[in-house]
Amino acid sequence: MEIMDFIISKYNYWMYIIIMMIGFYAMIAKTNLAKKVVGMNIFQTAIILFFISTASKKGATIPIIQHGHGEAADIIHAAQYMNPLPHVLMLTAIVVMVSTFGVAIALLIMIYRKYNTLEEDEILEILKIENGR
Amino acid sequence: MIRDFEGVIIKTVCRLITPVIQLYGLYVIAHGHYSPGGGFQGGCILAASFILMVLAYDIKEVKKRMSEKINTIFCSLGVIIYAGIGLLCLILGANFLDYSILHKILPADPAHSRSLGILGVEIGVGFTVMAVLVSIFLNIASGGEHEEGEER
Amino acid sequence: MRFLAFIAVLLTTAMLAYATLDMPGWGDPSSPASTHVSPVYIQEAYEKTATPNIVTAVLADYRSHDTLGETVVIFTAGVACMMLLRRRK
Amino acid sequence: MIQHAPVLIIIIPLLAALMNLIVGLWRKRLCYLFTVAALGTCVFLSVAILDIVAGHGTITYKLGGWPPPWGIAYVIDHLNAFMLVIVSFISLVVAVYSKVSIEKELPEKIIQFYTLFLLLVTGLLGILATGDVFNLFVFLEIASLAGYALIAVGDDRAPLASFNYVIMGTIGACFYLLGVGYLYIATGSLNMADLSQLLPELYDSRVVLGAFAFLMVGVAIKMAFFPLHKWLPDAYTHAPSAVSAFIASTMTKVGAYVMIRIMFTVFKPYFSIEVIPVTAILGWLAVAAMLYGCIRAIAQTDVKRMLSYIIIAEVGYIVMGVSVGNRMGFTGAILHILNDAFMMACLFLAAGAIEYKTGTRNVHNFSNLYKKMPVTTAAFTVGGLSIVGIPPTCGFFSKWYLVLGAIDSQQWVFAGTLLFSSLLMAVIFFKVLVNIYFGSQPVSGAHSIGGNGAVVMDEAPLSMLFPICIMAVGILSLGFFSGKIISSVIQFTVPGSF
Repeated sequence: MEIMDFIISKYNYWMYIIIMMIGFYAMIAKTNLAKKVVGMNIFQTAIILFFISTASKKGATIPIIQHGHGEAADIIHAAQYMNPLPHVLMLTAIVVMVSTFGVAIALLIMIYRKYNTLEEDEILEILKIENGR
Repeated sequence: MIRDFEGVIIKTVCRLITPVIQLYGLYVIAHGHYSPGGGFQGGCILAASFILMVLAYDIKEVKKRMSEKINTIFCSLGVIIYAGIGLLCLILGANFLDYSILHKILPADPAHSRSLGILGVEIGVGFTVMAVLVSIFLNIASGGEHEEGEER
Repeated sequence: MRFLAFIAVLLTTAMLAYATLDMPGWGDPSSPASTHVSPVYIQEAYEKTATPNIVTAVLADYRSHDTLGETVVIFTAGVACMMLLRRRK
Repeated sequence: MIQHAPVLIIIIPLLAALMNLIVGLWRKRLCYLFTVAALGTCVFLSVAILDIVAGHGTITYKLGGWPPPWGIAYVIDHLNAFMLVIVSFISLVVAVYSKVSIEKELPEKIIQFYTLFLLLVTGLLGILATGDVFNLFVFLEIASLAGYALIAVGDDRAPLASFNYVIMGTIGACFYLLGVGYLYIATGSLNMADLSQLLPELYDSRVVLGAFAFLMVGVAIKMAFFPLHKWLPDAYTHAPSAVSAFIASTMTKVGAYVMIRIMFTVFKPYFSIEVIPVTAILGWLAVAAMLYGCIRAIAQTDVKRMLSYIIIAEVGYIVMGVSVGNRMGFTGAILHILNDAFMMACLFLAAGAIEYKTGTRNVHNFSNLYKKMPVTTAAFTVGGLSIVGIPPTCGFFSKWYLVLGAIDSQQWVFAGTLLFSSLLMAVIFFKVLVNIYFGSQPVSGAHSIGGNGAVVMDEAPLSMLFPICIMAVGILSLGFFSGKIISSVIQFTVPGSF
């Protein structure tokens, strides 16, 4: 049963590794540029999942303190609430992800205007012909 | 694309729902202290209302309500509010972004002036996120030409 | 190319998985991440910032410089898209 | 007010960027003035910071007034302060230079160009000033995003080159973020000083090992270290000339700074040198980088692409100096960061001015160019000689220290490769210089208006010429003052255990 406990306590990391590697493979192996961008998104999302999974504590609730109106809160135990820091970091990372995605899409539009295709090998063909001239 | 009678339904629903979405966006920004939410989330919701209008009407119609100049100013304004609050703290004598010093000019104790400072920067973040997401959407959707739809 | 990519992916996976073996289990309340810095946020945040939502308090006060950076990142993306795509006729 | 200098140096270019966008709607010309004024202030502040650090030691600036492991702190020691001066000074020089070239290359995008340029500077300065690993990631992304966009507005091929840079750069940033995540899981902290105290107990943990590996790979991608350099030549070749001058001279150096910071501040030197043999691996890769960069550079005809390959070799030099793990080598590496920033800026600025006037980047078309552009070609010559390592220029001194460092630690192959690659660089540059001064073909471009085949002197405009001259004079004077720079700043940056 120890092995089961081990797997249960670690499987979240392994799941995110699988998702991340799907994205990573798409980024470096796919020849369609749009698919690369999609892979980039998957990769970053997996990192976000990973960070969020480190925030959890068994038996804890979301990090919003129970409070009355205007009164001080009761004594707060750190074990009652989840770790807020990974959430904060990931809010920042989500924004970074959105921004990178926007710029990448803008670049894709520029590339499409120029070559009328998003397939990397076709673009390389066109470049070869240009170089030959 | 859209036939006329469908257009009428979509436009009417959009007209009805847009103010509600915007109000909800403002609520999410302002209520970030007490519930999940905050500047980025609220800004996204506000931007969604404009994007809905682009989908239901067209780009020209939206640009009549929020011109490119205004949008550009909003982009900067949000970050200026954020950095400005930081600089205000610096001028009042504390470190950059140390909101507790704001109790000198606000009617609140240091803890509550921190709370108000947080609200201030969240509003700044909301402005920037809204304006930037709308601007990115318009640029990407129209390939940078902003010419969809006819002049009215 | 595909083959090289596959090798790279396998290597990365191996490295990532190898490192997970020493990680604290999921939801472990005694992991370093839950005991070193974060308890102070949970205990102090409401008292010092009068904000019940600790995520907001940490986001916009304790680590407010990160959030300033975040806002600048999205501003940069906006200006970048404007510069790359906007054409006037 | 001066105690707030560490944060003001980030905020002033940021505010100038924001104002640029608003003011630009109304008056385009003010953008240039704003940019130059803001960057001038930055140079002043960075010198003031260096002065304070040299006098009083490390500055810690608590943002938001929160004590470090909980809040974010800026920690500025000799290394940071030194790098801040380099980056802000070069940004000012390139900003002055950019006026004419940008008006020619991007007439419709001046406002956005200056906004993004200032944001790029903000990002780089933020990376240098911060003492928090996650904050560093945020600023890294600001700098990278601005860099992607600025590169993409270059010539025809630029969008594709920039897209490849986006993909590679994002992989690098993601790996860095993963490394930060692993460190966070292992220790629960994000502050560099705090991490360096917590980590020694965990040096046998697999999580820390993984974190170190991912941080290193991520940074290596960002600084274009040898097997991960693929994006660099294309990106730097096709960018607008002012942009490639700035990015080429500072971006890779900031990457090298981050690598040094991780190896010797976040982790203790004995971890990077003894616990796992990362310095040995880096050293051999650096050897490969030097040879690869030089050999590929020989074959290039496009001057900017040639210089881009040389950057790969220069990154190899810096990493080699760090990896030999002794005082001499480290001093050489830090001095080479400074010198290389100046040399690359000088060469790229000169190449940009030549392209501005003759419309060509092909070195075969440079014959007899000295008749047409004497000052620019003189600056190009100084830069080239410095890269080769001819004594009065600064390049000689850093290579001298690097060779001494390699010999000190008995790494004969490193020393030999360094000398051999200098020889290869000599071949590269003498080929170009001979063509410039003794070329057989007539001068190309819009010329020979003077009748009788005599070439009229047709220099670049003064706003371009002045920065180029500053850089060339800088290279020579850095050579003269290198002893003083080492004794007053660089010797304090060497980690204590060396």
